[in-house]
Amino acid sequence: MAQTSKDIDSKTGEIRADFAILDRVIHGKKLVYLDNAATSQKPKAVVDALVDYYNNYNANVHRGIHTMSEEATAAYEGVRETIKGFINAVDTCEVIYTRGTTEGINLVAQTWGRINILPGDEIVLSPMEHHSNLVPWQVLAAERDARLVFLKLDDQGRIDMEHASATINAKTKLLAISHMSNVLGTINPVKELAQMAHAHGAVVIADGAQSVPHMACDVQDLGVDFFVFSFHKMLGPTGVGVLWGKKQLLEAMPPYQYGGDMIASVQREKSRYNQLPWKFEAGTPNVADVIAAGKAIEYLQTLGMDWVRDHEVELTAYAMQKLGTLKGIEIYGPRDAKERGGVISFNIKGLHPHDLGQILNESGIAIRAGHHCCQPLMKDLGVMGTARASFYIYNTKAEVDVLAAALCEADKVLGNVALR
Amino acid sequence: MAQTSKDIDSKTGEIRADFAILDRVIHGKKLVYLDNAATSQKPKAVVDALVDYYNNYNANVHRGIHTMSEEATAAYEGVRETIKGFINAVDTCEVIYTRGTTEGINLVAQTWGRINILPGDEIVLSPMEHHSNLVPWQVLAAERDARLVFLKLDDQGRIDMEHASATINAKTKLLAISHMSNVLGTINPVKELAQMAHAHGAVVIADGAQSVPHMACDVQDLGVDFFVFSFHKMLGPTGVGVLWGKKQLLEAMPPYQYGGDMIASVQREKSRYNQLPWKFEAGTPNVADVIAAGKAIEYLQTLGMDWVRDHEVELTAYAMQKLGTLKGIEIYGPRDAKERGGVISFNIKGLHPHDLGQILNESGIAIRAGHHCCQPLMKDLGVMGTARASFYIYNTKAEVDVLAAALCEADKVLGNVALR
Amino acid sequence: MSLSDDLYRETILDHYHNPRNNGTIDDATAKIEGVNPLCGDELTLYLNVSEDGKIQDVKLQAHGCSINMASGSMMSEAVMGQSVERAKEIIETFKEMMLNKEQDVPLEDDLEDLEALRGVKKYPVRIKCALLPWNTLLDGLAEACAAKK
Amino acid sequence: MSLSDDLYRETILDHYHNPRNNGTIDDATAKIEGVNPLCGDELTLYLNVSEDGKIQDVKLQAHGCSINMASGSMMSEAVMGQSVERAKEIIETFKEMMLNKEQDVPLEDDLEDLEALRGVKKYPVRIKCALLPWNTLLDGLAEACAAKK
Ligand SMILES: Cc1ncc(COP(=O)(O)O)c(C=O)c1O
Ligand SMILES: Cc1ncc(COP(=O)(O)O)c(C=O)c1O
Repeated sequence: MAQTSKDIDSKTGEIRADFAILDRVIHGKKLVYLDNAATSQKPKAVVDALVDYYNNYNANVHRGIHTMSEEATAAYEGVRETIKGFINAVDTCEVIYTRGTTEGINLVAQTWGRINILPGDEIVLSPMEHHSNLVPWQVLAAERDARLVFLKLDDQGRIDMEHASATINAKTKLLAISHMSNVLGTINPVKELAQMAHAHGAVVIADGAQSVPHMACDVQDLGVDFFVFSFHKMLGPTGVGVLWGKKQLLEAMPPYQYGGDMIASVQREKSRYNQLPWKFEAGTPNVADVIAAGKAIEYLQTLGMDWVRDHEVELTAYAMQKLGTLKGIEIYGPRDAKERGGVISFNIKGLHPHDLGQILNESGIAIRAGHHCCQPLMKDLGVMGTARASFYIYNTKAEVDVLAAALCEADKVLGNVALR
Repeated sequence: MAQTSKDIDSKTGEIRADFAILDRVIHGKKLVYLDNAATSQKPKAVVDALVDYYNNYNANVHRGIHTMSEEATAAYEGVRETIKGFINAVDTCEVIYTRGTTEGINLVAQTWGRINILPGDEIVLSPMEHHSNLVPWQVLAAERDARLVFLKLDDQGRIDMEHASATINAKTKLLAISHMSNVLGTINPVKELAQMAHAHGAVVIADGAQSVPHMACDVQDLGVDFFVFSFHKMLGPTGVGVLWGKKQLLEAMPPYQYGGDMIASVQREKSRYNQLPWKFEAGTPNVADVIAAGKAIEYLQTLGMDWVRDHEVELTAYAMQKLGTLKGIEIYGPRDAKERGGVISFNIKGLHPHDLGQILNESGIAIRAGHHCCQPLMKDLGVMGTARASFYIYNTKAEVDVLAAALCEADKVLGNVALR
Repeated sequence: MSLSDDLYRETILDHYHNPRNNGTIDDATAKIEGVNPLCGDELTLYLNVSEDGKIQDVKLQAHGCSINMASGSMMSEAVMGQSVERAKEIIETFKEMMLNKEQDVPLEDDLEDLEALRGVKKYPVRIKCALLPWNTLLDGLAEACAAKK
Repeated sequence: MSLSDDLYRETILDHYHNPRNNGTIDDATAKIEGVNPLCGDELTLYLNVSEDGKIQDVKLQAHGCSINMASGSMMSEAVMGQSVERAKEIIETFKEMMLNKEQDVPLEDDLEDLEALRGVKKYPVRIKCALLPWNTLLDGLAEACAAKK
């Protein structure tokens, strides 16, 4: 499994050829795209799948009897098989297409949650949750008179497991936890936490928005009840994602949206609903993007998720070491690259992340600056925001070097002293 | 505004060149695509917009400070201007992006509806509503102890306005009505109905899924409060649509989904929400498809919606006349092409729509067969389903001829006597 | 192969235009409705099952396409007079014939008439039409057996 | 033009590193918080408005980027001692300078110092950073005037 850095670099070279956008020039500099935690770039195979669909067999699915509708339906439903294999689901009917992670979580909150969360119940969250895995639970808790309870982090942004085992208790009805933090990079011990929660009869939803793109994820091994992710962060198109859930739970849930395709029969006054997974997919679905998402998974499967992970661990370790030498820099999250994903959030004394982002952009480097949809975590860290560089399969050590050099430049532009 | 048939045919020839899929061959025959009410085909400009986005400026929107994120945000938000102009909205903040018509209606039902529909209230619907504009109201009515009340149709599938003016009364809280029927083709007098509803203080939602693609729609002139449509039926990509609503109503509504982008500030226990339109757009949006949808509108604007409508009226009149000569055929909906859209639903005595659809497919003709997500209407018509041919800008009279010839053939294949 | 060879063979059209065992049973042991949610095809199946588990009578009232009607008509002939057990075997065999993607499942000699429906397998959307009567029968047998106890 | 010419001019960096009127006012006529929801920048603005409608004192506590901080600092200098009416005019002028897409809006001579922020207009994302203090001031003036009544 361990490759030499040479291997990785030559493979990365091949990969880069599949991403036309990486040739883009920004302010006269070659694009260095380090905003992958926000959204990834898309390989030729994914873009081609869209063009192929629209130019050759675009049709509405399920209800059509003509050839193109059959082809579109087969391709659209076939991707469920691909996803099932990718995350090791038990059955394709557990794979629900959504717009993305956010919609998946809202679906669970508004269907499973409204029925199962009762007054006095506790919903346990980590303090590093993305707004998407926090605000829906705030609203549900307020509606159902339940309480949000937060886990604790250590000084490297890892969950304090002793505190967790006391916090997850008989009152816990739901554990909502990100598999990988989009700020700290922390990979949370979801499996252990899920065991704790299950021991008390609670249900577990894991937010896989940052983990599924970057490491092998097995829903059965993780032992969670619901799992959500977005394709746009994993080489796929915008506008499509997955809610995976245990069949038994999904079956007991009411539908989320109502309309075409999710019904079994409709009368004027009442209707019967379709079986899984269509019960949760009202209206004409995002056919083209689902089909293209299938190609994104196939691309990752060809690389192998172990390769993806190894590549990012190596890149992250290199970047942490390189950036760590800059004066006045603070890097958040676990210090060991093996405990984290390829997301590096940092601040440089006296340099506001916005200014950093702007100045790096002048060198063609795309990073993100701000609260990363994690305002409560920013508060815990005692900062207004952070700068964040995040990696993917096409990034190289050379790009990390460009980043480090540009950070020194930024310090000069802003008349700061930190790096001098 | 009136063109000769020659004009229309030469323009249609030019248009067809923009749709690569129309060269497709099915069972050795050139594709005749007559399933446009289900979904339309996409011109080169729309497909190119997707490729351009993914190959040149794919980035997450709103929160990014780097060039590509700025470009993506500008393009994504710019489409709101285009839509505002297209439907004559008052303000871009009234234009909410959705997955499609179905999601738009569910959004209104679950936010506006849950607050405003009270026990005993009446929701008035037409009997021709698509399941998407029926089932959400059934569920809401059950939840809120309200009642669904149905308008009446005459023998040409037009709303009985006298009955309507008695049915829409002080108890009416909502009128939910399709602008154009996807089965009968009927163009409903939404403006007059909205006036009746408003006279009693009711709110009006119009389903523009079939009208917006095919005729000029002006939300201010129609005088409705909410208006919904899907881009996939109007040359745009799958997975994106619009909810337009009056600002005042939208502002008073709670959000629909919670998460990133829809918040103003988040604390552990509670959050404040963003302003319109983002309040209703939680999570990473379907950026690519929104941008491509903008190109679809521009394509239609270049043709001119009056041209589109004229073309379809001419084609529909021709088809009704041609198909009308077949023995044993029954065509539903208004007899005058000027009163209807380019949707022709029919049955032929002794020939089940499924069998028809299958046999036409053998001649490369794509039509739809079934209940078209209008089961209650099927029941009113006393049929299990219908066959449906539906037209768009690229269809020709020659294609109508192919359809008519294939219908006679079908009759032979099925050993039926109706057409003999 | 043409559409007429696959789907619209003479046997099928004959059963479609003249469905066998079309009607109702007044004192049915079981009466079951089947629906195909996507196309709206409907079917009511009546069963008379004797004390010793024989299908004494089966009747159908169907509103569907040619494949759906013909399949129901042929099914009624295939199971009429059979034991519940044997009927279940026949259903199993037929479903296998329709659904097995890997290989062509052969029919026993006494089910030869069903051969005419084999061509439906090539048309994925229509398989549901062919299966509706059989799945409804399966429900009906379960109900009939439950009723006996 | 480079980034340093547009955004990070010396005047701006000077205000950023040494913000004027930084602090709080104990008995403020109005105290208003401003937030930029997308980047999380925060700002608290304190105002003392006299009976006859003069801004006697203005103080800011800001946590933001260079543009945000510099804009707030320059603003405080521009409106200090001005009448509420004149302050509103200045806000209007500044917003016009930032937001007018058609043309370059000139500044009156006495507002010359604000010229340094004109370059921000080229960076759409940063316009919000520059405007936050000004919008907050607008809210503050409304509150101060309401409090007086
Ligand atoms: C009249 C009408 N309303 C609503 C819909 C639902 O639109 P969508 O499936 O794009 O949500 C359709 C089309 O399917 C329709 O024809
Ligand atoms: C950890 C995490 N959860 C949830 C989300 C929300 O995903 P989306 O915006 O695709 O719905 C994101 C990314 O934005 C994320 O990083």
